[in-house]
Amino acid sequence: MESLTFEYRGGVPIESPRIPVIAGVVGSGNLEILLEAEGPADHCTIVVVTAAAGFGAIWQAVMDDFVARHKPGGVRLSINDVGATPAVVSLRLEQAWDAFQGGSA
Amino acid sequence: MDAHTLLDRLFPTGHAVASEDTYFHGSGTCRGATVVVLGTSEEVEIGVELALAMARDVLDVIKTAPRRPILLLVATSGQRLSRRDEMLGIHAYLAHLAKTIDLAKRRGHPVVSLVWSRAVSGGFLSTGLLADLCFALPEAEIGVMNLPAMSRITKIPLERLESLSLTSPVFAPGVENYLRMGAIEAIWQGDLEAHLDAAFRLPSDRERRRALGEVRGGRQLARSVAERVRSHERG
Amino acid sequence: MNGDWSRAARSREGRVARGMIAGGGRIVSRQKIIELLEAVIEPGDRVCIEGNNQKQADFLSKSLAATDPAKVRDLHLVQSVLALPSHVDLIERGQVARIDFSFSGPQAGRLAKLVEGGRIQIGAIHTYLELFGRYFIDLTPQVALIAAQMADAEGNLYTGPNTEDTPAIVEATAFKNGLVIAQVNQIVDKLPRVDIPAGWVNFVVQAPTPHYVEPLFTRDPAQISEIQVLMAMMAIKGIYAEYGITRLNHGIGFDTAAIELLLPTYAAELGLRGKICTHWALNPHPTLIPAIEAGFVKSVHCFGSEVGMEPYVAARPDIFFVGADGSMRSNRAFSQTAGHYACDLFIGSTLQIDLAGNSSTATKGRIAGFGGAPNMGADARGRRHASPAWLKAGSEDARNTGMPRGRKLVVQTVETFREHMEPAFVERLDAWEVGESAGMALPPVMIYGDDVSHIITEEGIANLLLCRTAEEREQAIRGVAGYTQVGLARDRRAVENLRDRGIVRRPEDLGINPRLATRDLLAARSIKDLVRASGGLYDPPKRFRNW
Amino acid sequence: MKPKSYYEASARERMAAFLDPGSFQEFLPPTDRVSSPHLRQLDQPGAFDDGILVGSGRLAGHPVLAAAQEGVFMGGAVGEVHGAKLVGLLERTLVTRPAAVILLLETGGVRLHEANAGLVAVSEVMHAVLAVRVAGIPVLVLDGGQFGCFGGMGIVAALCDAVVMSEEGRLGLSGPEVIEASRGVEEFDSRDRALVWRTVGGKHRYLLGEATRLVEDTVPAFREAAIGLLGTLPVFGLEDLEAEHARLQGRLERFGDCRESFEIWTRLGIEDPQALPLLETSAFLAQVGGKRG
Repeated sequence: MESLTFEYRGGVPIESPRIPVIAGVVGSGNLEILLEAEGPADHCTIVVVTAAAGFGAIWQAVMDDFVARHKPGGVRLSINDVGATPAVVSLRLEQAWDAFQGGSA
Repeated sequence: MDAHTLLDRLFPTGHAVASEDTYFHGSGTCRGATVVVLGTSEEVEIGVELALAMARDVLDVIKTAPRRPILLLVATSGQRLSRRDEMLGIHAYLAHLAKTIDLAKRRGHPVVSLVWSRAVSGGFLSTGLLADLCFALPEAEIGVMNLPAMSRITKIPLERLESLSLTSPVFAPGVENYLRMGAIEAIWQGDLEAHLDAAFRLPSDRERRRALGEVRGGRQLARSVAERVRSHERG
Repeated sequence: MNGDWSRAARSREGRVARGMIAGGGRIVSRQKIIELLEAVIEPGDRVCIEGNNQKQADFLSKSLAATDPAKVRDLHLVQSVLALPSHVDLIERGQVARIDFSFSGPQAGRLAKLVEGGRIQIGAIHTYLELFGRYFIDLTPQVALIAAQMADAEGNLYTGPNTEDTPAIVEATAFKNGLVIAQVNQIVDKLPRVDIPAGWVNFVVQAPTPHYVEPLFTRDPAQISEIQVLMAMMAIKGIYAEYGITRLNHGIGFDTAAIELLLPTYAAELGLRGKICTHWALNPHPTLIPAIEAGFVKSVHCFGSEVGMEPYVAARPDIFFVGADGSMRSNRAFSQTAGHYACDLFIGSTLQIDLAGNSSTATKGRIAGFGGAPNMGADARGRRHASPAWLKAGSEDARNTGMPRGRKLVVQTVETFREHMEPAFVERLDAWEVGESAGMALPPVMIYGDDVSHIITEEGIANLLLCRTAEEREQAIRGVAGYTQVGLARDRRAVENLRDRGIVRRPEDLGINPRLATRDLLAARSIKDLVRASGGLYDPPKRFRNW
Repeated sequence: MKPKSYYEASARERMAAFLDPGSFQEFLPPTDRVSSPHLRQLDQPGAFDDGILVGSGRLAGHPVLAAAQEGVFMGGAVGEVHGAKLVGLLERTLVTRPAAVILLLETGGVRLHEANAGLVAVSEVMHAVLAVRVAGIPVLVLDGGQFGCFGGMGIVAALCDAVVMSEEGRLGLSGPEVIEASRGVEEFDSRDRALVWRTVGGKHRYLLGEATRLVEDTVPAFREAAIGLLGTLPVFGLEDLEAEHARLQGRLERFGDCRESFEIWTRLGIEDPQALPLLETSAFLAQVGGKRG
C-alpha cells in the first residue's frame, strides 16, 4: 500500500458553496473519490491511498491532466484505490467533477 | 475437561443433567438456587436439529420455570457446514434459537454463558453471545478462523498476521482477545460455583460490552461510533 | 523411373487389415482401442488428433498416450491444438519427435518447458487455415483421430453443430492413403444427416463419455466494464458507422461482446440497424442474441458451435447455416476463408502492441500460438471484389498509390492497461524473447502492424491508414496509449496535429461523452438477460447461471 | 432504458433510488472519514464509510431509518466501525421511532481482517434488531445484491420482520465456497451456480417461506415491496415463537431427508419443479401460487 499527495496551485476558485460528492466504490480494479471544497481558493490537494505501490509517476500524470483540464481551486480530492487502471481513474474523476459541478454522479 | 467434570465443578452440591450425544440439558444447584443448564460438548457443529432442540428446551423453560436462571455451556466449532442444512435454511434455525434466548431474558430469566471449550462463529453468535453476560474458562478457544486459513483467504502473509496478532486483539482467535473486545466479561479460574453465583447477580445491559471493549482497549471505536449515529442531530 | 505408384495405398491396406484383426472389425470396442492404435500406427507417422478450442477427440488422445512407447513412437503430430494434458503426456512419454500446430492455450507452459529441454521439435506454429493448407501439400496425416457425435453401423458420421475441423482433416487423410479413426458419442441406426460418408472412415469407436466441448465463446455480460462499453461506443460510432461495416468477424473477448450488446441499444439509437453488422463469420456468441432478436443480423456462418446455443441456433435457420435435419453445420476451414476474403472488418484484442502496431499474445514461458486471428486480422491481398467499406479503407490507405484497390479494416481494441497494471503498449514485444528462447525463425507476431488499420483504446481511436510515415504511425499509436510509458513519451504537439487531421480521435471528437458509457447501455447485463432475449432457447452451462 | 438493476447498483445508488427522492440524510457520511482503523495495518485500503451508509429518509412519505451495505467493498463484510454504525442506527430507532428500519444487506458476514470485532458487532446487531422489534418497530431486510447475505448477517436477516428478495439474491449462513473449502466439492460444488442458487437463492428462500416477498431485480420493485410491508406489526411473544418453532419443526420433518431443492419443491406440490429456475418472477409466482413451506 502507498500514500501519495499531490498539490496544485493556480486553480480557478470554485463557486461556493459546493456539496461534497463521492464517486466509485473501493473494490478490486476500482476506487472511490471524495471531492470536497476545502483549502485556499486556488489550491487543489489530492491524497491517494492505493493498494498498488510503485505507480506514483502514472498517478502524477493522470492528476496533472485532470487539473489541467478543470483547473480546480479550493478543492480537496481524497482517493481510496484498489488497483484501478488509469482509464477507470480518469472516468471516476470526471464523474466526480461532473457531480461536484451540480450534475449527477 | 469433560462435561461431567465441568458440571461437578459448577454444581458441587448436585446437578441432574441428561445427555443426548453432544447436547446436554437439565439443572444444577448453585448456592441453593436451581439453575437451568443447556450445553454442548465435543465442539459439536450446530446444525438445524440441534438448534431446534435447544430452542425447544428454552421455550419449555420459559413456560414451566418462570424467571429461573439459565446457564449456557458453550462448546461448538461453529455452525454445521453442509449443503443440506443450508438448503433447509440453517440461518433461520439459528435465528430462532437466538430469539428464544432473547425472549427468555425479556421474560426475566437471567442468562449467563460460559465458553468451556471452543466457540466459533455462527455457533457462538446464536448461543453464548446472546446471554446477558458471557464468561470463559482459561483453556477455551474463541474465534472466527485460524490464522493460516485467514492468510489463505485474505492473501496476507501468515508471518504478518502472526506478528500483528501479538499486539492487536482484533482478528486472531483467543480468549484474551475476546476479553479485550468486551465480549467476554471475565475469565473464570478456581471456584466455578462462586463465579457462577456472582455472575447471576451482576448487572448487565446492552451497551456493556461496547463500554468494556473500549476500556480494555480492544474496540476503541465501536462505542463512540454507535453513539454518534444514535444521537446524530439531523433526520 | 519405374513404376510402383501404390506403395502408400498398399500401406493403407496393410494397416486396415491389421486394424481389422486388432479391433475385431470396423466398429471397435473401447477395450480394444489401444491395441488398434498400436496395430495401425507406424513409427514416424504423421498423426492428427482432432481438436480445437471447442471439441476434442479426447478419448482417442488419451488412448494414444496409453500405447506402448516402443511400438508407437517418433510421431509427427500435425494438428490444430495441443490443448489436452494427454497431448503433452504423449510428448513427455517420448513418443513424439516433432509437432506442427496452431494453438496450445492451456498447455502453453508445459510445451515451452519441453521445447527448452530439447524434448520436442516444433516445425512451425501455424494459423488454422495455414495448417489445413499444409494438410494438402506436405503435412498430410497418415492417421487422423477424429471426433463425431454419432455413427451408424456402416461408419457414416454425424458431426452435428460442432463439425469444426473434421471435414478438412478427413478430406486430406482419406484421399491420400491415410487412415481415419473416429470416436463417437453414440452409435445409432439412423443418422440425422451424413456429414462424413462411411467410405472415408476406417474405424469407429464409441467413447465412454461424450467428447469434451469447451464453452469458449460464452462471455457473461455481468463482467463487462464501463471502459469496455466506452470503447464499444467508439468502435460503433467511429468505425462501424463511418465505414458502413456490414460483413465482419469479431475476436473472442469482453471488448467485442460489449460491441455485440450495444447494437440493439446504442447502434440502434444512432439509426444503424440494417446499415452495419448484418453478415458475420462468427461462432454463435450468446452475446449476439439480442442483436439477432432486434433484427440487426441477417446471416452468421460459424467456425464451430457453442455449448448451450444449439437449440437457439436451430430455431433461427434464417440466420444460421442449418441442415435439413434441423441442426447447425459449422466448418472452420470455410468460415476462416469467409473471414479472410468475404469480411470487411476484423476486430479483436491482444496483450501487447508495439510502436509499429505489431501485436502479440505471446508472453514469456508460454508457447500458445494464435489460432485463427492472423487470418482474420490480415488484409486479404488476393481479394478482388469491392464493397463500400473495403473501398473507403483502401482510399484512405496512404500506401495505396497508383492502381486503386481496397483493403480490409483490421482493428485492435485494448484498454491501455490490463489487470495488475500490465501495459498493453510496449516498445518491444515479449514475442522477440519468446521467439529466441524457443528457437523460432520469427518472433511470434499475431497481427503485423502493416495489417492493422485502427487501434481503439479508452483514450481514442488511432487511424493508422491515414499515417504517411513511420513517425506519424508511431505518434498515432503513442497518442492513444494513455498513461503507459509509450503513451507518456508522446510528442504532444505531433499528436495534436494528428488529431487535427482526424488520425487520432478522442471520444469528444466523435461526439461521445465518456460519462454516458455505463452498463445501462448493454442490451443484456447478465446471462439471464441473454436467456430471456432468446425466448428461453439459450441453455447456458451451469457455471454461468445465477438462478 | 431498463429500470436500475438492484443487483448491479452500488449501495449509494440503491439507497438514493429506494427512498423518496432526495430524502436521504446520511449519518457519519464519507466526509467524516469514520473508517476502519484496522485495515491499514494489514495493508488494505479502507473506505470513507467503511462499506455501509446509514441514515434517515422517507419511504412513501413515512419516516424511516435505513442502512445499505456496499458488497464491492470487502464483500460487504462487517468490521468494528461498519457494525457500530448499524448498531447505532438500530438503537436510534428506539429514540426517534420511525415507521420502520430498512436494511439493504449485502454481506459475506464477519470481516476477517477484524474478525473478533466483527463477530461481536454482529452479535450486537442481533441484540439491537430484537430490541427494535420488541419496541414495536418493524425491521425489513432487502437482499438482492451480488454478494448475497451470509454469515452472521444471514442470522440477522432471519431475526427481522420481513425479507424481500429477488431471484438473484442469496441468503444463508455458510457461503458455498466456505462449505466447499472445508467439506469438499462433493458436498457443495460452489462453481455449479445453478445448484448454488437453487440451494440458497431467492426463489428457494421464497418457497421455504424465508423470503417474505420475491420481486423482480429492480430497485423500484424492492421499493414497492417494502412500502407494502410498512404496516407489518412485529409479533414476538411466546406464542409467536411457538408458531415459528412448529413451522421450522414441520420443515425439518417434511423435507429433512431431501438432498436437493427439487425434491422439496416436488413435495410442496409444485408441478414441473425443474422448470422453476428458468421462470421469470411473475410467471414463477403464478406457477407456485400459495404452495410454500
